[in-house]
Formats: sequence, C-alpha cells, structure tokens
Amino acid sequence: MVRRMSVAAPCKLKASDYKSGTKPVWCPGCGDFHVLASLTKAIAALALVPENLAVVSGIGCSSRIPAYLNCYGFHGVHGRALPLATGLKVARPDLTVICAGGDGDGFSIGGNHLLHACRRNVDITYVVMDNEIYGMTKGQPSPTTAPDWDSELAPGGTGVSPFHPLVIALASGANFVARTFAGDVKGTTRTLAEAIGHPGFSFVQILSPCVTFRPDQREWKNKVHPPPVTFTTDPAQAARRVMTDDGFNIGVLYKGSRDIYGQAVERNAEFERDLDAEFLV
Amino acid sequence: MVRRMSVAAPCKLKASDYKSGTKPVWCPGCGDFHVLASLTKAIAALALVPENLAVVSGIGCSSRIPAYLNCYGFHGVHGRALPLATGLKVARPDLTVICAGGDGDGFSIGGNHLLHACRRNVDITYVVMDNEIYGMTKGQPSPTTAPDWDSELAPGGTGVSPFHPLVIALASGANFVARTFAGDVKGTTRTLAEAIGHPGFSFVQILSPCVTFRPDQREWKNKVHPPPVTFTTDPAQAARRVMTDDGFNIGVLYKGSRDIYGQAVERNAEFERDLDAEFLV
Amino acid sequence: MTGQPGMSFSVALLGKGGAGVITAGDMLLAAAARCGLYGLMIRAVGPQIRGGESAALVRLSSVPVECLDDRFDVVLGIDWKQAEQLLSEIAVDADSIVVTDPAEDAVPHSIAASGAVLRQLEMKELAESVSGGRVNMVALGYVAGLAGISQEAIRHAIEKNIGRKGRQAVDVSVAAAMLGFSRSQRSAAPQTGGGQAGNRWMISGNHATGLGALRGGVRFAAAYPITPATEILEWLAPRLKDAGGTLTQAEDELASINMAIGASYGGVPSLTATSGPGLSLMIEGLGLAVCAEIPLVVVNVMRAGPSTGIPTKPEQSDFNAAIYGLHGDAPHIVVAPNSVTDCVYTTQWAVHLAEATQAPVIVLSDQFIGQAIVVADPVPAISFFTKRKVAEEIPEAFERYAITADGISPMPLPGTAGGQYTADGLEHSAAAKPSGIASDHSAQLDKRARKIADFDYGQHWADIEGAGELAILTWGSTASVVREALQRLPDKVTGRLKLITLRLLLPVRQEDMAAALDGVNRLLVIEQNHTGQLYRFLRAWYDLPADVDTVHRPGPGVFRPGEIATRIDAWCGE
Amino acid sequence: MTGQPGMSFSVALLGKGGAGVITAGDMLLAAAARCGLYGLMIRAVGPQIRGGESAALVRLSSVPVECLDDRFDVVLGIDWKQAEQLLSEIAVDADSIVVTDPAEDAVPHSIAASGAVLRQLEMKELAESVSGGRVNMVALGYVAGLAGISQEAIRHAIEKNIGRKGRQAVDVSVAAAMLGFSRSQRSAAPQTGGGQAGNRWMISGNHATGLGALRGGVRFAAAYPITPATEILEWLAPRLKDAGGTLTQAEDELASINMAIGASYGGVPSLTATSGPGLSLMIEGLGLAVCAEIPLVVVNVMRAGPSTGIPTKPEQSDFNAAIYGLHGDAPHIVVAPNSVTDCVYTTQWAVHLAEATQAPVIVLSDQFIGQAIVVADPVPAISFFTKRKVAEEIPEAFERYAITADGISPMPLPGTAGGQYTADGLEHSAAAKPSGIASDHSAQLDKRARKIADFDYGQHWADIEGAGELAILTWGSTASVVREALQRLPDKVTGRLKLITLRLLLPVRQEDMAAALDGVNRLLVIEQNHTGQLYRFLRAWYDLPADVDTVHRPGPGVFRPGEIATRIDAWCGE
Ligand SMILES: Cc1ncc(C[n+]2csc(CCOP(=O)(O)OP(=O)(O)O)c2C)c(N)n1
Ligand SMILES: Cc1ncc(C[n+]2csc(CCOP(=O)(O)OP(=O)(O)O)c2C)c(N)n1
Ligand code: SF4
Ligand code: SF4
Ligand SMILES: [Mg+2]
Ligand SMILES: [Mg+2]
Repeated sequence: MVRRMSVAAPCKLKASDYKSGTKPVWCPGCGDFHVLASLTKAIAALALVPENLAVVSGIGCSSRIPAYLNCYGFHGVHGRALPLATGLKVARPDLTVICAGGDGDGFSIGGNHLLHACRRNVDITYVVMDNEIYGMTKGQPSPTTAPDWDSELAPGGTGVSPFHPLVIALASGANFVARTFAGDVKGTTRTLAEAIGHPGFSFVQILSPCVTFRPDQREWKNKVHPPPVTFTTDPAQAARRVMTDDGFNIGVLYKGSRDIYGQAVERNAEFERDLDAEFLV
Repeated sequence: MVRRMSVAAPCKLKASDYKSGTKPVWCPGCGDFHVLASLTKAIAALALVPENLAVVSGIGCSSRIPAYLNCYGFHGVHGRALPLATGLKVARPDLTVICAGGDGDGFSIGGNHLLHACRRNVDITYVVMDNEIYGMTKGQPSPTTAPDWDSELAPGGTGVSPFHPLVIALASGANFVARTFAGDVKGTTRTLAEAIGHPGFSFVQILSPCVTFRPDQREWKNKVHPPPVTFTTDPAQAARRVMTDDGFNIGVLYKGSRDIYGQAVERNAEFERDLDAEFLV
Repeated sequence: MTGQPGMSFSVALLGKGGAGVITAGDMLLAAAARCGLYGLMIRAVGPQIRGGESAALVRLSSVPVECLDDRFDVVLGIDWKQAEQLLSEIAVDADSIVVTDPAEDAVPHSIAASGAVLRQLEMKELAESVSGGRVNMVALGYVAGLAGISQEAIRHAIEKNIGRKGRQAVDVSVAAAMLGFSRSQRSAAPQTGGGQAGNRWMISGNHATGLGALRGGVRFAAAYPITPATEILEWLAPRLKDAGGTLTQAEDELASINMAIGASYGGVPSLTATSGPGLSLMIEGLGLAVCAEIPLVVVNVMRAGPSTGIPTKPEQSDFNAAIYGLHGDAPHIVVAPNSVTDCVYTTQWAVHLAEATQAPVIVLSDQFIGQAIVVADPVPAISFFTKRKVAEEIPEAFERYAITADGISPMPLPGTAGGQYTADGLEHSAAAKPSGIASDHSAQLDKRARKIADFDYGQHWADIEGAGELAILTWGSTASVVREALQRLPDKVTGRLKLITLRLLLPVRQEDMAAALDGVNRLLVIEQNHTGQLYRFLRAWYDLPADVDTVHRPGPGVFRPGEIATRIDAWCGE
Repeated sequence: MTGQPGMSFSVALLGKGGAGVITAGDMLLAAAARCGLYGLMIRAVGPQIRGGESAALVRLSSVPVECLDDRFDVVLGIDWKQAEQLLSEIAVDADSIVVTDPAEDAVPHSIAASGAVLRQLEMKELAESVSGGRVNMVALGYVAGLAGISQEAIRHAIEKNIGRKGRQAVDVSVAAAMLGFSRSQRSAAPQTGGGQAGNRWMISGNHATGLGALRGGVRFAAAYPITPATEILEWLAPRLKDAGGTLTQAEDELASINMAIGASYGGVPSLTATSGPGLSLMIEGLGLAVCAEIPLVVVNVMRAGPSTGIPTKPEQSDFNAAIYGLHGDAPHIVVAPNSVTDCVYTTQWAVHLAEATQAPVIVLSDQFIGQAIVVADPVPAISFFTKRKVAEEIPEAFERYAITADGISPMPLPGTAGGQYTADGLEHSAAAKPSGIASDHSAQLDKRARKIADFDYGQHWADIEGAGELAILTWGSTASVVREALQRLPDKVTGRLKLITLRLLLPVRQEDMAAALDGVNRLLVIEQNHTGQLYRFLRAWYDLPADVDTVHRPGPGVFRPGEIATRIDAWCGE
C-alpha cells in the first residue's frame, strides 16, 4: 500500500515552526518545556519535513508532547508507546519515528516493551523524560525513584532499588544510548539530533525535573556533568560504566552498529496468483 | 489474618515424596523431567515441609510443573507467575515460595515482571526452564532463540538478537544469579537448593532442552561447562562476564546481600479505634 | 438557596492553581460541620497539571446531601483567568451572588449576563493587610459569614487543617479569614447550630471505600496509580501497615491484580483499585480468579470513556465491561455503592461476598462518588459474617474443587497439611487436575455459576423506597440525584413512585426483582452513559413491565436534581 | 454411513503420537478430493504435548460438508493406548466397522460394547514387510479402499504430501498403502468420481482467514502465538512478505495490538489474531482504536473458557467479551464466519469494514472452524470497495475528527503535508485537541456511534434461508450443524422454518431483523456456551417474538447434527 518514500526535499524551517501552537498543560517551570525546545531545535537542525515525522507517546505529563509539535502524532495508552512506534515504523519505513514519554510510562508499565524494542532494533528514537515520579497522577514513586523517597503511596519510601534505564537498554541491545539533562538545551539538542540520525534503536534518557512534586530536582542542574570518558562501542564496557557511575553523567555513552529490523521488502509480483493456486488439490 | 508461622518441624522426606504422582504431559525426553527431579531433590535436601512450600507458575510446558509436585501450587496465566508469587510471599512470609516457568512466559510476555521482581527483591526463587522456544504452542521463537533459527512464524529467522536473561537479572538487581543445565541433575539440585536458601530474589536459568521442537538442543550436554571463575558479589563484574561468555557457563554467577522486601510488620493494636476517630470533624 | 431538601446553600470558590480554593472549600465544609450542618464538596479542575483554574464546589445543608444542587447561591472568584470551562458546571441566576475582587479582571461574560448580584470584595488588599495572609482565607471568611457559620467554627476548621504548621500560621490564616468574615453578612443560608459539634464525619468516597475494605478484613492491597482511584490506595497504604497488612506498588495493572490473587490464594483478603484503562488490563486476571476460585475485590472508580477518555470526570459507562468483559462463561459479582457514604458499606459487603463465594467482586464506584467529600453522620461498622469456607481438617479423598450443593468448595490455605493442590486457570476436575473432559467442564461451569447465583444476598441487592405503579430504577452516583429529585416533586407524583436502587448488579436477582416490580406497570431507568447500558442489561435478564423508558446521557457533567426532576415529572405525565 | 446429506462416510484414525494418523487423515482427504468428493477433517488430541494419543476425524461426502457427523462408519486404531478420552467424541454403533491390529491391545471396552463389526488388520506386520514402511500408510490404504478411493488418487495424495522427501520415500509409502488397500473392500461409501480432479480446495479455517485478510488488503500483522489461532499468523508470515508487507512477532498481546494500531495509523491495513486470554489483554488496545479511530482487524479464535480453559477445544463463549468487553461507550464491529470456507469471505469483509469505518473489527472464529480442514469448491475472490476515507488534499481549517453526516471523518496519513494531527485516546475536539467539554464528548460519542450504526452492511449482516412462522437464529460454527440438522428433518418441519445465521453481531440491525422476523411467531436461538450469551444479547437489543426458546450448552464437544435435529424437532412439535 502506502509505502511511498519521503517526497518533499529537506526544508529549512525554524525550530518554532515545529511547534503546534497548542499550549502545554505542563506546570510553569516543568523540565518538559526544555525537552520540547530541544526536540524542535534538533528536528530543525536535521531539517526534517513535518509531515514525514511522527512522534508517538503513552500517557503522562511528558507523554503530552506530540500535541505540542507540528508533525504527525499519536498519544496512545499508558505504557504502549513503543509498540505503537514499532508498528508504525515497520509499516512505514519512509517516516522518521520518535517515541517519547515518562519514566512511569516507559520503565514501569512499559518496561517489557523497552527490553524488546532494544532487542528488535527498529530504527526509532526513544526519548524518556525521567523525573523519577509519576507526575500526571500527582506524585507516586516510579521505578527510578530513590528507595527512601517519602510519598503517600509509599510512606517512608518504597525500599526498592531504582531501575537503571541505561544499563537495561545496553543489556537488551539498544544501538545508541545517551543521557542528557533537560536544562542543558544545547547538549540535549545535539544529542537528540545525533540519536535521531543514528540507525537503529536509539535511547535517550533526559533528566527532566518535575518542579511540582519533586522540587528537590531543581538541584539537578548543579549535579550533572559530562562523562569522564567518551562513548564506547562495547556494550559490556558501557554497562559497567553506568552501573558504577553517579547517575549524573550526561552525554552519549554508547554507539552500536547492529542490523536494523524491518527493512522494506520487495513484493512478489506473482503473489496473488500463487495464493489462489496454493489450496488446489 | 493468617500470618501464622511454619509450625511443622523440618521433616525427612525422600525426593520422590515431593512428587504428586500426576503424570506429566511432557514429551518423552523433555529436559523438564530433569528439572522436576532436581527440584524435588533440592527440596528434600532442604527438608522443606510440603504444606509450607508453594510453587507458582504461568503457562507453557514448563509451567505445568506445580501439578507434578506435592506442595501448594498455582498454575496462573501466561506471563504473570512472578506477580502471583510476589503477592503470595508478601502476604504469607512464612511460606517458601518458588516461581517457575519457561523462557516465553518469563522473558517475552512476562519480561516486565522479571525486571521489577529483581528490583523489588522479595524472598522468592525464580526458576526458568529455558529451551529457547515456545514449546506448548508448537515451536515459535522466544526471546532467547538465535536470530537465524528458522520457523514457520519467522521463516529464515527473526533477525532479532537474543535476550540475555542473566544480564537483565543482574542489571535489575537480582540477589542471586545462576545458570544450570537440566541434564546435570546433580549440579542443578545443588544450585536450586542454594538459590532457595539464599535470602531475597534468586534467579536460576536452567537450560532445559525441548527435544521435540529443538532436537539440536540434545547437543547442549556437550557444550555446557563450569564457569572459568567462581561467583562474584559485584553485579557489574558479573554482568560483564555473562555479556561476553558463550552462554554455556553453568554454576552460580552472582550472590548479593540486598535488603529483602516485605518483611512482616507489627499490627498496631489501636488501629481500629484510630480508624473510627479519623473522620470525625 | 433552592427549595428542598432542608435548607441548602451552594458556594463555588474559583481561582487559579495555587490560590488555595480547594483548601478554603475544605475548611468551609469542616467549619459547617462544626456548626451542625451537613455538606458536600467536589473539586473541578482545568486541563493544566498545576496552575490552571480550579474550583471548590461546596454545598451546605441542614439535612444530609449526596449530590450537587442545580445552581449556586454564591460564586466567589479569587480571579477569573481560564474560568470559562469550569463555569459551564456552575449555573448562576438572578438570585445568585457573585463575589469578585476589583483588583482582578472583570467577571466573565456568562456570569455577568446571568443577572446575578455582583459584590466587590478587596480580597487581595485585605489579605495583604495581614502579614503572610492569603486571599483564600479572606474568601473563606466571607462565604462562611454568608453561610452563617460562626467565627469559632472557622477558627476550629483552620486549626484542624493547618495546625501542624504551627500557631503562627494558624493565627495568620484566622486573621485573614476574620477580615473576610467582617465584610460579610448573613444570607438566606441554612439554619446552623442544629447539630452537635464533633459528631459528624467528613469523608470522601475513596476514603470511605478504603475504610469499608479495612472493616471487611482486607489486609493486602496491590497498587498501580490511576485517576480517580489513587486516593483509595494512598489512604490504605499506611493504614494497612497499622493493621498488620501490606500494600505493594506494582509495575502495572497486570501485576497488581495477579499480586492480589496470589495474596488471596494465601488466605489474606485482598484488593486492588483502578479505573477504566486499568480495569481493561485486569480482565485476564479477573478470569483467572473466576476459574481458580480465588476471592478478590477490584474497585473500579469509573471516569468518562472510552480509552483514556476524560480522567477527571465521572460516567457510568464501565457497566458493560464489568458485567460482561471476561472471556468465556465467567460468573462473578458486581456491586455499586450508591452514595459517598455508602462506599463504606458496599465495599465491606464486597469483601464479604468475595470471601464467602471464592470469586472476584468488582465494586463500581465513579469519579463523583470517589472524589466528593461529604459531611455526614458517622457510618456504623456492620459485622458481616465474613468467612471463607476454609478446609482446615483435610479428609482422606479431599478434592479442592469438589462439587457441592451450594457450589462452594472448601479451600485449603497453604500451610494446611494434606491440603496440597494446584489452583488452576485451566479447566479441571473436582480433584484440581487439568481436564478437557465435557463432564468436568460442565460440572465446574455449573458449580461456579451456582455458588454465585444461589448465594443469599438478603435485602442488600437493592435499596427500595416508596411504592406505587410507577418505578424508577437506577444505580451508583445517579441514585442520590434521583433521590433528591423525588423530594422536589409534588406528593401526587411521588406518591405513585417506587425507587429501586440496585446495589447488586451481578448476579441477577430475578425473583427479588419480580417482587419489587409487583404492581408496577411503568418503569424508568436512569443512568449516566451514552448507550443505556443498564437498561439493555435489564431487558436481557429481567422480565420488565411492558412500558419501559430510559434516560441516559454521557458524562462529563453529573446529573443535577432539577434536570432529573423535570424528566421524571414529564415521564409521569406521559 | 448416515442418511442425508448426499452420501457421507466418517472415518476415525487413532494412534499414539508419532504414529502419523494426522498425516494419514490429511492424505485421505486429499485423495478423496482427487476422486471428486468433498470432506472435512479435524484432529483430536489428548493432553500430552507429544506422544499422547491423537485422532484424525475424517468425513467424506458427495456434497459439501462443514461439520462432523453424529457417528463413525469406520474407526481404525493403530493402537488403543490412552484412547479413552478421545473415544468420547467418537460414537460407534452396530453399523460401524472397527479395525484393529491383532498385535496391539484389544479394543477398548466402550467400542467392544457397541456391537460394531470388528475387523483385524495386521498393520504392523504389513508395514514391516516393506522396508521403511509405516503403519499409518497401511491404515490409509485400507480406509481409502473402504471409501472407494482409487489407487491413483492415493498415490497422488502421498506424492503431494511428502514429495519433497524424494521419490524413494514416496514409493515406500505408496507400497505400504497398497498393502492396506489390497486387504480392503469397497463399503457403502459415497459415490466417488463425480467431481473433477484438480478443481477442489483443501483449506483450514485459519488459513482461510489468512487468505481473506490478504485479499482484503492486510499488509501488516503483529503476532503473539496462542492456540488455536497461531496457524493464521504462521500462514501469513511468508505470504505477507511476498505481498510486500510484514509480520512482526511481538513480545505479548499488549504489544501486538498496539503494533497493529501503529501500522494502521500509518495507512497500512493491519491485523492481529489471538484467542480468549489474548483478547482479554487486547481490550485496552481495542478501546484506543475506537477512540483514536484507527481501522484494525482482530481475529479471535475462540476456545473453551473461562481463563486458560481448554485451549484445544471450541466454545462460542467469547461473545460477551467481544461485544461488551471495552470500558466506556466504545462502538465497534463484531463479525463471525459461519463455516470453514466462510472465513475467507467474512475476514475480507472485516478488513473492508475496518478500513471504511476507521474502527476496530473483531472476527469471532472458533477452534472448530479454525482448525478443521475442508475439501470444498474454490472460494472466489470478491472485490469489496475497500477504501479508507483518506484526506489527501488538506483544506484550510482541517479537522481530523470533523463531525460529518455519516460519522466518518477523512483521515490524513503521515506523509500528507498539512494534515498533521495527534491521534488520541483522550476525548478530544473535532480539531483533535484533548477536551473535557461536554459538547465535545457527546459530539464525538455520537459521531463514533453513528459511523458504525449507519454504515451500509447490505445483505451480509446475516445469511437467511427458508421461510415460515418458525425461525432459528444461530451463528458461527454452530450454523453448519444447524444447516445439516435441517436437511435431515422432514419437509413438514423444515417447510415452516426460517434459518437466520448472523454474520454481523455488532452493531445491531434492528430494521433488518424486523424484516427477517416478519411473520415469525416463534424463535429458537442455538449457540455453544453455558449462559446463552447470544440469546441474552438478542433480548437486550431486538424486538423478538413473544415465544423465544434457547438451546445452549458449553464445549468442549461440538454440536452434532443429530443432537440439534432432535432439539429442533421437539421444539417444532411443542
Ligand atoms: C492503564 C493505565 N494505568 C494507569 C494510568 C494512570 N496514569 C496516567 S499517567 C501515569 C504515570 C505517568 O508517569 P510518567 O510516565 O513518569 O509521566 P510524567 O507524568 O511523570 O511525565 C499513570 C500511572 C493510565 N492512564 N492508564
Ligand atoms: C495471554 C496468552 N497468550 C498466549 C498464550 C499461548 N501460550 C501458551 S504457552 C506459550 C509459550 C510457552 O513458552 P515457554 O514459556 O517458553 O514454555 P515452554 O512451553 O517452552 O516450556 C504461549 C505463547 C496464552 N496461554 N496466554
Ligand atoms: S506535575 Fe511535574 S512533570 Fe507534570 S507538568 Fe507539572 S512539573 Fe511537569
Ligand atoms: S514440546 Fe518441548 S518443551 Fe514441551 S514437553 Fe515437549 S520437549 Fe518439552
Ligand atoms: Mg515521570
Ligand atoms: Mg520455552
């Protein structure tokens, strides 16, 4: 069917042209505003044609991002953004497909799809705005929340070790792994552009403060720092590095070159005739 | 409520006393017979009281195991064995809870629960009989299947990299990680006993051949070998080792000492009075 | 102030996020309670996560109230930014008083056009005159004054609400409130002072649900947050600990329901709570609990659907999913609280039913019931004989799924010597062995159906009020509205009317219903959804009078008594 | 051989796993086709994964057949180990021939007691006399001989089935088969030779479903294996590739349905296939497709429930889940093929409906229809005008969810300049912005309901046969049994009878049904489940004659024509 290729030539639009004009529901000061800014800048830098870009998400504050962009969007159900994005990209390899969402969406309810999307290595970019909280539902611990963080649902803390998104991504075979800080718009823009450009499944964890339920995260800007060394192409080495770092290393950590899943296939012109012949006895 | 403690003293039963007598549905020669044998031997070695042991599973050939044991069992739905086991153990810390199943059940549909069970570190033992196939549904690739393994559902292979169960378990915080080979009943028995005895979430991957759909796995007995070095207590090191090994290392690979989730709590004797007072205005 | 019931006084407090209108509303309600009034409050919010407009919709009354009134006596806007969407829920008329701050924008057009009496109140200025004072406290004092609430009661409510912040904070707030109070004057508000201070409850439906669960004996809960059910879980978390139980946060709803099933298999009464999207994910687990015969309570706090829908607004549209959603023939129980306070009772009953029948029970609450806060009389504890039929002595040829006359098979709990068996979602024999044999399948299907159908639900299946040849059938949050609508109708109408509020939606009670409908020749079914789900269900399963009418419309707005009274009046006159 | 229709001959081949009875049954069917016969085969298996007993139940006939007969003319046991459970589905009587190998155990008691004629056949010995020969081929030759099938046809069937193993293998099998054939003799089997070699199809319902999907234009499938739906996906995998499409194996059903939704959003007609437990997991995704208005086909091949149930046996018990399972008011379409061959047509229609209405369509097949293999006339391709209403030229103030008269809003596909919008499971305005406003909600609810209700389903909604004042209403695999039952009843009964087989289960077709029931004063509803799910649905939504009866029983055994004929006959005489 519609397996047409991108027709329009790369265009020269400004970052602001990639905004839809819809006013975000986000709280003033939310880190996700910076992510929106960085993403539009990255897309503009890559000169992507709006109608050939699709941004797919789940449910959460962060997952509202597609509607704020001037491109095709899908605001799906909670935790299922990656399968949506996978189906879309496999069926329409001509599109640039970005998947976006939060730590609850991606690491809690959606954790299984992260594992398998990394393994499968479809050519999409997955951006997780990690604020170590369920923002939309008003402040419950997420898989990246510290074990002693007090909340109504887990008084005194969950007592559960946080999830290491980058390690999991590496262990499952992601082809590009990076961490950025939302407040660092320049660095985030650069990294997002690189991730989108990198073939295969690229994973970018963006530390994006929730100013409402985690005011302590305003401190993040003082904590983040570039990684001690440059990226590696050895996943075991990269995993070891991030398993032992302080969680505030930002930058590209790993780049791989695995085969991409789901390249366009050639139609067999005889296939309809073959179908009818097949059942004859 | 029923938070009674194990009353019976450890008993001296033979391994065969832990079999229910129900005839397994498994194909003659299936690796799961060896797992059943090893498990009953391990339980006998630990002198567990049958009524204080619960074995919980999902759906698949391997997941049929509870019914073949003389203990409390729960054959749940596909992929949800770990949450079942978690709820049971948290509610009834006095029981020994073992969770068992296959690679499809545990790594495909159930992958998310593996991540979070490792993180949570409830004191259960998770045994995965890995045959790199969906046996019960007659031979589809699972997450541990090699990318070039030909099947009806994925002619010529899936092209997708296999999942590394041990690495994922380590990256998510499992407290004990081991791999055994079903045919090595002695080693499997020893390892299972150690895993059950280890506090917290222990994960044992058992390479258990599917003689029907993977006759090639009969070769496994010639491939497995003990690990080059003894287990470590450093998850990053353990992860690095298994990310670079040949997949046939057997033995205990990692032992941790993290805090266990969900220890029994003390009831507040006043709580009913407090409840009634709370809404008064 | 509108006619019946009693003397009712409705106030809407509006302001942008952070302005504290919800806190002010809470305090107003508490202060009113102190003066012996009853009341109800709901919060309405715009789409912004924070910083958007929000409103506290408060209704005070001299008699218990469980729904909003049609219109507001007083609307006070701390500001009017982005108020338009909220105002669609806040009807004003020429009898209303609208209070506005001259320092803020002018009142929105829709309000100005209503003919309401405009009053200026320099809230900002007054607040600033107290060091640290806030506008919401000025507003509180003002409307409390209009409502005839005493200064002592205001002080008490502030104390109770922010006392933990220290004396200084309380004093500042009280001072600001008194400034507002001093500008105010008694309006035609309900008679205060009738009640006795300290003998009212202030409780939300979600907390009431938690209370019912604890009273019923729930000692394990598995949680995955979702609006508007989260407060049930958050309320339970510390209290379960106190009760010697646990709440475990799950990674998703698939995990949460299976955790609850695992815990209940272990003998501990268990619960999880969710809303539409989560219920959809729990369907497979519900089927497992049916087949393996595990007691389980799932509270579903309905919001407008389908899909993600409108998470902060109510609708009675998960009826079908709760009744029919499970694949296969899967008998289970569905109950619905019919008011905020009834959540205590109905949830406790749900635990009782689950434990007694070894089956999953769905409690269908909704966003209105769940998040509304009422001031009401304390809800007494009821002692149901909540007991699982546990096999403690295990006979020789014990069968877990034995075919019994009442369909309930004694269940051994892990730890019971000799009771070892494997619970199973595969069809099985009485001896709990997997079986594909026709006779086993039909015996187990019959047994699972029988234990639910034949259980003694007593008079709890429905609340029946009045008598006559006309009947109204309703359920859930709509019931309170219908009840109030009936109070407003003349005796010549209501004298012919019987109100049947279903608490037990599944299983069907054909005999009870036949008795209830005896002598009824016309029936009106009222519910809040797009397709008349209850109406269709009644047609499918009950013998109804020949003349049946249906009133149904979707959310997000709740029904109001006037709207329903008009519909009923017209129907009676048909 | 039993009376009508035509001349029918039923053979059961039993043997332990590995004995090859299924292969023999396959070849028997193919050989019969070559001789111009029609036929049907199902496999029955014990609980063992492999090595347990299995049986090929084959029915041959001179006219098309789509269900099993009541009894078997021939039962051949290569051995009888563990045969008891299977034998409950294999009725024999004094007219039956039972073939047994003297080298094996004696025939089971139930067979011996039937009075059937016992014949000895030294299958093992004969097979061993050919180097490399197998018993199943001896059995094939013997029963083919009984059925009057030619040697040439047997050879041809063997060639077709194992030709790829080489000449040697074929010759050995043929030699063994001829030994069996030589011991055989023509029985009272159907007339062969009537048809023309090479103009029959041999197809299973699951493959037919795949074919219908491809013909309908499906070019993306997402797969998670589950019995008894897996063959649809396995059949599609290589063929989708050929067609320039793809099949992606997903990690679970939550992923598979969302992958299909993503692909369809991209403009590619998409499908996934599952069974009960998987359907339960897909409920949330179905609701998303409803709200975001994404075309989608979900094939649900029903097996006995609830929960894991009996995976290898049929039941029509997912009706409720498919119709009502979604939370919120979620209009969608449910269709059901009513025979093995009808899977081609109904699935193709389902793709057409999904694409045309931008909604999810559930195809309710079942284990019997899905896994039965029939020999039938080729199913011609139909060209539906399968076209999505795509927005290609984007006007100035384009609205994705525009309120249109027919409820269908033009949908821009990614790549279309100016059509950018965000598909959403949140309620939204016509312009695809999230909205909690009452007027938006009801406008979209109305629109989504209207596009499904008002669509032109033509005459495809039901197959209507006969006329009279009595009507039978049925669906799915039960329909073929009812059809055959009617053929067996005397004209004085069937002359008064109309058979209505619903293909469109949802939306309801009240006008069409009223027309179909015009003049009907009694109605009988027949279905295979425990609670009469279709019957209750009909009561809920249709105006039925005053006198309605229901025949329903659960699986695992399928209905047989004799059983149904007796029920109908009794009902007609009431
Ligand atoms: C199936 C389902 N379960 C639960 C929810 C409720 N819910 C909405 S958003 C959310 C968590 C969001 O957290 P995150 O993904 O971290 O996003 P954030 O709001 O922090 O950006 C939850 C639990 C839902 N919408 N659907
Ligand atoms: C929700 C759901 N989806 C799919 C299935 C079908 N199914 C049964 S077992 C199985 C895979 C089993 O594979 P594995 O866990 O590796 O076990 P094995 O049979 O190989 O031991 C599948 C997909 C199911 N029962 N339930
Ligand atoms: S709640 Fe937190 S994550 Fe959500 S919009 Fe506000 S600041 Fe951002
Ligand atoms: S199919 Fe494979 S895994 Fe299943 S019982 Fe047979 S050998 Fe074992
Ligand atoms: Mg978050
Ligand atoms: Mg497996």
